[in-house]
Parts: sequence; C-alpha cells; structure tokens
Amino acid sequence: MSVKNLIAKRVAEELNKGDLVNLGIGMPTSVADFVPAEKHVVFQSENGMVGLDATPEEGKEDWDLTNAGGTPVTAVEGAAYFDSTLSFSLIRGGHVDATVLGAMEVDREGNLANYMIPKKMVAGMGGAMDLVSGAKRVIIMMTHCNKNGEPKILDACTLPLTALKCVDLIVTELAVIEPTEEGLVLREVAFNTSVEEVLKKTGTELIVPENVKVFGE
Amino acid sequence: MSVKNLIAKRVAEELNKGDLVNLGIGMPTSVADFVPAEKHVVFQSENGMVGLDATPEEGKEDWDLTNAGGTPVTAVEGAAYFDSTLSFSLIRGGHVDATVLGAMEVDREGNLANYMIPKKMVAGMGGAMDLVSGAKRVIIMMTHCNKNGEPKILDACTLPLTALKCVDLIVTELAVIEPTEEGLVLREVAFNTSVEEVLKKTGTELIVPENVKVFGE
Amino acid sequence: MLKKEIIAPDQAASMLKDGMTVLVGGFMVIGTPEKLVDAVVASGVKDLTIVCNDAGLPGKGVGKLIENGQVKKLIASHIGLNRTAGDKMNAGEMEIDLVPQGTLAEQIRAGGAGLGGVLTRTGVGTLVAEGKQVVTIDGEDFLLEKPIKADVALIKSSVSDVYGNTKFNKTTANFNPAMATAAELVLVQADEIVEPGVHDVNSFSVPSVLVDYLVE
Amino acid sequence: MLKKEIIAPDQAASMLKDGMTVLVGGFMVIGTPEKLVDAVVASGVKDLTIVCNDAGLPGKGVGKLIENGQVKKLIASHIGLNRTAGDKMNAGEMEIDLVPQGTLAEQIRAGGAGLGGVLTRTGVGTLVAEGKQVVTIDGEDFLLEKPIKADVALIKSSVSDVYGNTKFNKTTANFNPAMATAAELVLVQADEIVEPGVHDVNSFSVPSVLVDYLVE
Repeated sequence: MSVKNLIAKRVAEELNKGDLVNLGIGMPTSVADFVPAEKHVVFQSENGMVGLDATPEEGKEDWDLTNAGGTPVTAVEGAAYFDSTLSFSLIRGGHVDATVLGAMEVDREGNLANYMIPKKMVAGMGGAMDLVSGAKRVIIMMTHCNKNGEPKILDACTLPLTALKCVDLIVTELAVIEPTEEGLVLREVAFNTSVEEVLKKTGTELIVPENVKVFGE
Repeated sequence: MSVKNLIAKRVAEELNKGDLVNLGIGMPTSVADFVPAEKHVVFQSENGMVGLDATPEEGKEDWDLTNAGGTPVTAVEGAAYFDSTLSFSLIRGGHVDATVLGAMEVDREGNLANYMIPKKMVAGMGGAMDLVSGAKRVIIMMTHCNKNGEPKILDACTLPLTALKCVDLIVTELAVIEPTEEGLVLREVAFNTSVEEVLKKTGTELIVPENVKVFGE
Repeated sequence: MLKKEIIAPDQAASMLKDGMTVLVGGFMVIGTPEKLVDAVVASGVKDLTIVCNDAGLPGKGVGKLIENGQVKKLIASHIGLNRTAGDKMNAGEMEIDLVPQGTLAEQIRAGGAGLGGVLTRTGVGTLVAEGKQVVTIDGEDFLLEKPIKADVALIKSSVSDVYGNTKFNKTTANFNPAMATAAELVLVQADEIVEPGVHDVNSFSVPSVLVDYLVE
Repeated sequence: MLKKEIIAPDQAASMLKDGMTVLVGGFMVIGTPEKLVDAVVASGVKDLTIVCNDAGLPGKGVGKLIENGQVKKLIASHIGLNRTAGDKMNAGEMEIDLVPQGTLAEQIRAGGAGLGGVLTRTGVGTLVAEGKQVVTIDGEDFLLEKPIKADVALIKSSVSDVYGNTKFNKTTANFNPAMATAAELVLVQADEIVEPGVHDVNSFSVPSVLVDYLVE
C-alpha cells in the first residue's frame, strides 16, 4: 500500500455514519476511496454542494457540476447545491462534522500552518482558514517529515499560521497523534514502524501512553 | 376626497418610474391605488416578496401568497419570492427606493417615533426600524395632528424613537414638509388650508420659503 | 446519502424538553408548522423560550403555546395580532424581547453561520440599543446584536425530498430557511414528501444535511 | 413591472470606467460570465479593482483581465491556478489582497445587506488579522472584516426571465447571488432568457429588482 493510501485508509476510519465531510483538494481527496458506502458519509465541496461523488467518465463531464478545484464531478442521489454564503455558513457554523486537510507544519498546541511559505509563490488560503476554524473536527493528513526529511510536527510552527489550536487529529504514514490540553498524545503507530522511530522523527515531545495501538496492514 | 386619499395621492407623486417601494400596513397601503401603472413601481412586502399586487377576489385567496399582515395578496407578472434574510438585505442594504410609513411623532431633526406608546399595549416594531434605517427615502404619511388636535410635528419627539434623523419627507392632509440640515422646510400646503394654519398646527418652527406650492384638488 | 426518518408529530414533539429554546418558522402563521405546534401543545413541555417573527394569532401558530402557558420567554418582532401575548407580558407571566425584524432574521442567520454577531444601524439611538455594545466602524456607530442559536427548530416545508432537501412556496419561506441552520435539532413538517428528481434540484433552499427528521 | 433591457456585451462593458471596483462571479471560472469579461478586455478599461473568488485560469475568467494589465488590485481567496497573478504581484505590477473564502463571501453579502461588517473567528491569530479591529464578544475574539461594495457586478446566470429574475444551475451559483446584491450596477450575462412561468417561481435566487441589465 502506498504511503498516501495508508494514511487515507486510516483517516477514513475516523469518519462516522452520516457525517458531513469536506476533503481538501489534493491528497485528502483519496480518503473518499476508503469510506465504505454503508457509512453514508456525505461530502461537501465549498464551492457550493453536498453529495459529491466520483469523477465522471471522460466525455460525460457536466461543467455546471464541479468541485472546489474547478474539476467536473458527479453527484449522489439527494445532492444539493447552494451559493458560497450558505456553503460557508455550513462550514463556519459547525455543520461540517470533519474536514481533512494537508499541512506543512503542526505544533504541540495544535496550531496549523498549511497555506503559505513566505517568499515562495503564494496560492492563497482559499477556504482552508474557514474550514479549520469552523469544522467540528480538523483532521490533518500528511507525511510525517518534509521532503528534506525534517519533522513537520514541531514545538512551534515556523510558517504563517492557518489557525490557532485547531487541529484535532494528525494522521501520518508513521503515527496517529492527538493534540490535547496536556500536549501531543501518540495514539497509534503504523505497523511498519516503532514508537522510537516516531519519536525520533517528531520535532517536539510526544506523550506516550501505555496502550499505543498499531494501524495499517 | 377623504383625508387619507388626499395624503395617499400626494405621496404617490413622490414615487419614480421603476422604484422599489415598501408600504407600511394600514394607511400607507392606499398609496398603491394612486400610482399610475405606467410608472411600473414595484412593491415589496418584507415577509418575502417583490411584485405585490391587489387583494384577491373572495374565494381566490392563495394562503402561500400573503403580505406582511398575513393577508392574502396577488402578484404581478415577474414577482419574486425569498426568505426574511434576503428581504431585509434588500431593505437594510439600500435596495428599497422608498418606504412609506405612518407616524405618531416626527421632530425638527427628522427623528421618528412610530412604534410604541409607553404603558399602552405594545405591538412591537416589526420591520419598521429596519425600513427607516435602510430605505433610500423615508416618507411619512400621517394626519397633521393627533386625535386630541395636538401637533405631531414637534421640537423633539416625546415617545420612544424608531430611528434618529431618518425622515426624508412628511406628507399630511395640510402640508408637505421636508427635514433638512437647516430644519423643517414647508414645501407645500394643501389647497384647502393656508401657511398660517399649518404653522399654527405645527409644534415646532417651520422654514417658509418664498415659493410654497399648493397640492391637492 | 441516508434517507431521513419520517416521524409523526407527537414523536417529534417528544424530543423537546422543558426549558429548551425553540425556533418556530412562519410569519403571522403563514409558513408555521401547525401540526408540530399542536403536538408540542399536547406534549405539555414547558418553560420554553420561543423565537418566532411574531406571537402568532389567537388559537394559531405560537399563539397556541403562549395561551397554553408553555412559553417562559418570547423573542419576536411583533406581537400586535395576539392580545394574549401582551396581556401575559403585562401580567409578568411571560417575558418578551421585542427585536427589529431584520435584526432577528440576521441574528438567527449569524447563529447558524458561526458569526460572532450582527453589526447593524437598525436601532441605534433607540430603546433597542440599551445595554448593547456599540461598535464604531469608519466613524459610524453600529449595534452589535448577538447570534441566536437554539436547541430545536420547527420548520414548515412545502416540499421535501426523501433525503430532507427542502423547498418553500412563495411567501411561506420567511424565517424557515435561516432557522434550519441555527438549531441542534431540526424538525421539518412537510406538506409533501417526494422522490429526488420530481422537482428542479436548484429550487431547494435548505440542503438535506441541515434536516434531522421529516414530520408528516 | 418593467422588463429588463437586453444589451450586447460591448454595450455592457462600456458602462465600466477606469478605476472602478468590479465584482466578478465564478469559482475557478465555473459560473464566470466569459462574454462580459471578453468585452471588458476589448474595451481596454484600466486600473480596475477586481473582486473574485480567484485569479481565474490562464486565458480564462478574470485571468484575461490580469494578463491584459487592466487590474490594479485583485481581492481573492486563491490565485494558485493562474501563475500570471502571482508573477504580477511579485513584480509589483498588481496589488493582491488574499482573503479567506468564507470571509470574502460574507464581506460581499454584508456590503449588499447594509451591515457594518462581518465578525468571524476565521483568521484570528494569523496574518489575516494584521491591522484589523478585533471585537471581543462574551470573552471570545472575532475579527471585524469590512463590507465590500462595488461599482459594477458581472454575473453569470443559467436562466433569467425577461424581468431579470435569475437562477443558477448546480455549482455555477457560488459568488454570483451575493455579488448581485453588492454593486451599484448589476450586469447579468444569461445563458437563457425566458418568459415568466417557464420555470418554478421558487427556483430563482436573485430577484429582478437587483438586476439592471440582461446581457446576451
């Protein structure tokens, strides 16, 4: 299983029956592939719909029916459409049960940096700041370290923040980590690693309870 | 012509082609009868429609189509329906060209009291406070004096205010008076009265320009 | 997507508990879910805080709850068409907060939209401003009106599909769509429940995800 | 009710003047009025402040205005799909205000609804909060974001009736309905113009009174 799928599968387990979920564009989109149909999870797209379904077959695209990346999608039976103000009322108002987003950095206070690297080409925050401020649960899925092998889970974020103390769960290819009042708690480690390796690759202290579970495989 | 119709007819002349207008429940409703069709004035009802038309024939009421008094109305071709938030976006956002409302008192600063008499049974302000704060023009239609013959146009309102400095024009059966920065200006007197009578029945100073016009008949 | 459970009015009413805050749709009882209101009357639940545009009419809408003594506090813009409301207020049997209608709509929307409050010119310099924070923006004063959130919303739908997507006919919408966003539990009394595809998908103004139960 | 005048895109574009603030509907060019944008490009009007969800795509949507050097300032939530926008910003040729998407939608709505501003948690403690008023409500901090109003709104409609009542198909609505409330002049490019009665009257989300011209 690829790193992406390992993470996506574990994130999918966090979603509950009937949840309304917003998946960020990019890696988070793959979470949908691992959610069993019987969970009836409903996916929102912040450009104005609930009930997002798979990518259409080639040649069957409806350009009036797109996701937040401007890409054609399909809709499940019962899907609904609305404008941006209602879409963000759902997001900001706590009607979205969970959002899954990538991250550049997360720190021990649950602060998140995922939208901007100073002096690099800036893309903008899109709906990310509203999502992490408003969704009931913010789940971060990301590789444990960056491309240079440096930890992305830190004492304090160095990049501009997306929001303060917003992260509810971090899922990487190595670990499941939960920000709490007491600090970051190591809940699970991947089947192919160890608590020691996770600690080594994490840039801040982790609280390690007695019963760290294993995920993956 | 009745006092009500005299006032309503004069108010109707204030409305311009294509204006969006909200008429208060009660006496202001009669203004619609004096607006020529070729002016294409559009009437709003704050419960959620534009394009209000006459009362339906008996037996032809549609109880899904009512005015702000909960009374069945009809709709012109092109009428539109919406919820209370959009209805008051139109009102508060300055999209309504004029509102016509009754009043208990108006004063020389253009302050308005039209919703509450302390210690009497209170009805509530309904949409009146939003209308007088948001509409582009606030036209007050009322009898010049109250039932006891006392002036309703005063130095300063004695009743709780609906809004500060909101009145753009006062039309009574005796006069048309415009609140300005300099004070209340007597623009017109009714055909059957005189400047002297208007001054006598007004509880504050009026500025009387040289060319006071005559209205009515 | 899960289809919504369709329940009876008394089952819906049993979800209300003493002391709850309840949003009730409708404007002078047009667009008010009368079956739900009747079931709440029958349930005898008490000490409710009711948020509704108005006090209903005698024997109609929230008027029935007021007359039955189930309302501790009413938040409304107008109570002039139901004399009982004013009588109970004057007798000290019911508290009434009178709120400008546009402010009330916007407070409910703010509650549902996760906003911190509403900044409006409406009410500045009047009794409505008493005890409220004034925020000065570019030299102009605005009242800060707090968001309204509730335990339950009682909504009247003209048509809902089996998933709970809901539409309103003509002037029956009024406070209903905003209220559907601002309560923990949203109960929708539908005139008609249809399969998807019967109505234009763009004509539904409350998406399924805001609705908890359909009531028939 | 007066029917709306139906005008050509170039006639519509001629109403824009140098230095104006212009709202442009659409989300990654879905729901963007391309004919109107093309006419604005052809008109050569300059120094525009453009408010749009994003910077469009290369050669599409507001991307065309940016590439043609007509935009002095862009207010948007995302510019990542049009490299020219970022290049022009870095070269100092165009000012860009990046705004959280939900805040942007709400600022435009507040402009159209006559509210004093938007109170949101979004952006608290981030760069977005710099230089902005913070309002504390019941112990919690909210950013005060100012309303956005504009001279012109360029709207894309799926169907409009001859009076200007306008509906949007599926995800083409996005910023269009809010923008139609927040400009002095509202120009609506309609895919289809129909007589009243063809579509369900409850399916129109922008009432005629907000629309100034239909564009075909």
